[in-house]
Amino acid sequence: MTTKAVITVKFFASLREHVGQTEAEVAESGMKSVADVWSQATNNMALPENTLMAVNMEYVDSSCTVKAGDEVAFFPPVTGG
Amino acid sequence: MTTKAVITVKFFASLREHVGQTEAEVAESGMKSVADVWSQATNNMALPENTLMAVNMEYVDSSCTVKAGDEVAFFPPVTGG
Amino acid sequence: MLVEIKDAPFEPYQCLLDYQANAGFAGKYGATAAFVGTMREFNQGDDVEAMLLEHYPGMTEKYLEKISAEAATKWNILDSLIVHRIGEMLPNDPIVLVAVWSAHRAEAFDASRYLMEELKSRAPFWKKERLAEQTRWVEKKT
Amino acid sequence: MLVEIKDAPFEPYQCLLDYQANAGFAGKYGATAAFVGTMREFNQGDDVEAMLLEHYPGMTEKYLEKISAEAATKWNILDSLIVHRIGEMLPNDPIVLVAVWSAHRAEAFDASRYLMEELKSRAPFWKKERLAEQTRWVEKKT
Repeated sequence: MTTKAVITVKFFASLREHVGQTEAEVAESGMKSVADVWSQATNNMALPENTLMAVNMEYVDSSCTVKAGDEVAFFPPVTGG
Repeated sequence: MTTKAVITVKFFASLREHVGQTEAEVAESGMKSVADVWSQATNNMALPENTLMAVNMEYVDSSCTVKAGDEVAFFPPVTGG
Repeated sequence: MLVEIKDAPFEPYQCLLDYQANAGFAGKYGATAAFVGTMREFNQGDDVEAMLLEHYPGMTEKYLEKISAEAATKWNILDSLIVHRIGEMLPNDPIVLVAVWSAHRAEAFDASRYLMEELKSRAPFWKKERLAEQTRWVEKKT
Repeated sequence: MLVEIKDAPFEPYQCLLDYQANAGFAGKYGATAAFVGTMREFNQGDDVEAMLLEHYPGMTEKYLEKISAEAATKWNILDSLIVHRIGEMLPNDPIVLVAVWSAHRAEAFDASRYLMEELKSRAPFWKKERLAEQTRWVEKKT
């Protein structure tokens, strides 16, 4: 189970440039929420206003709980279409 | 001016079949309105409910006055598109 | 701004592309809203074998040009195209194309729908359907 | 119902026709509402030379399939198609196609607009513009 006890974190677009990383893995131990994942993956950077969050490719808010094996993504407001 | 002292009348679609004619010319003398044109062109047939009317290809109502040289058209509700 | 009446089958998306290729708005449009009306093989529960589309030559074009001009007044659009079929047609034949180009999407959506609603309500076209055993004029419903 | 992400230029109306030719609704659709978003050569007053469209692979498709399913629940439509470009693109390149087929026009109009609004508001795509002297992320406005 050791190989699964991590959470994959992804950053996109301007937020990817802001945090200076595209993808990270963080240990699952002790984290409860998407906000915790952000803090651990970014070394406690402030979470920019309007940041969108997804767990396993579904929109969530920052209080959503996470578990080992989850993919958590952070990105700015979308501008497609 | 004799050749111009007429009004051209057109009938379309189901109304054309109902009145049994496609096009008619009626003398202008004594007519005042589109309703008068209908009566004269159709030998006083009743004007079917919902009939649409145009003078010179613009929608009008049956009280619209007409003059020699005008083209008056009668047709049922439209079903294009 | 163009209005065309076609008395033979036409390819709506090719008409749109041809018009777009020759229009002066290249690089300026972010939005194209297109509506295509197509002949169905059934209507009011009956199989329809063919359809005859009658129109009022002259008034049709005049009316469609009028609503095109109205749309260009009401919304900030770049251009519009209406193509409408007349004559004898078969199921799956395109009947009408309405296309509107604009910088942003709301105007193209609004104007194309306006054009279709105005066309359906007042443009002098009439459909006569041929069923297996009879022909019938389509009655107005919308 | 189909969602496609394209990493190279695509012809939206050809995609529409290809999909329509192979779909099971021939003879049943009276209405097709199509929206095409195209890259403009200017934005917010600046000339734009090129654009990079980033997305979230996997979530994009999942989200677009979700809204397509929602549209099919909300309206009586026959089918829908969404094609969205990603990667490096140039002015006049198509960005997105949304097409909806239905028996009658109201449903196609409503559903296509719904899909575009939902796509614009939540589908994980991001545009980065290349101007003469700099690049910039497009900021959300609608």
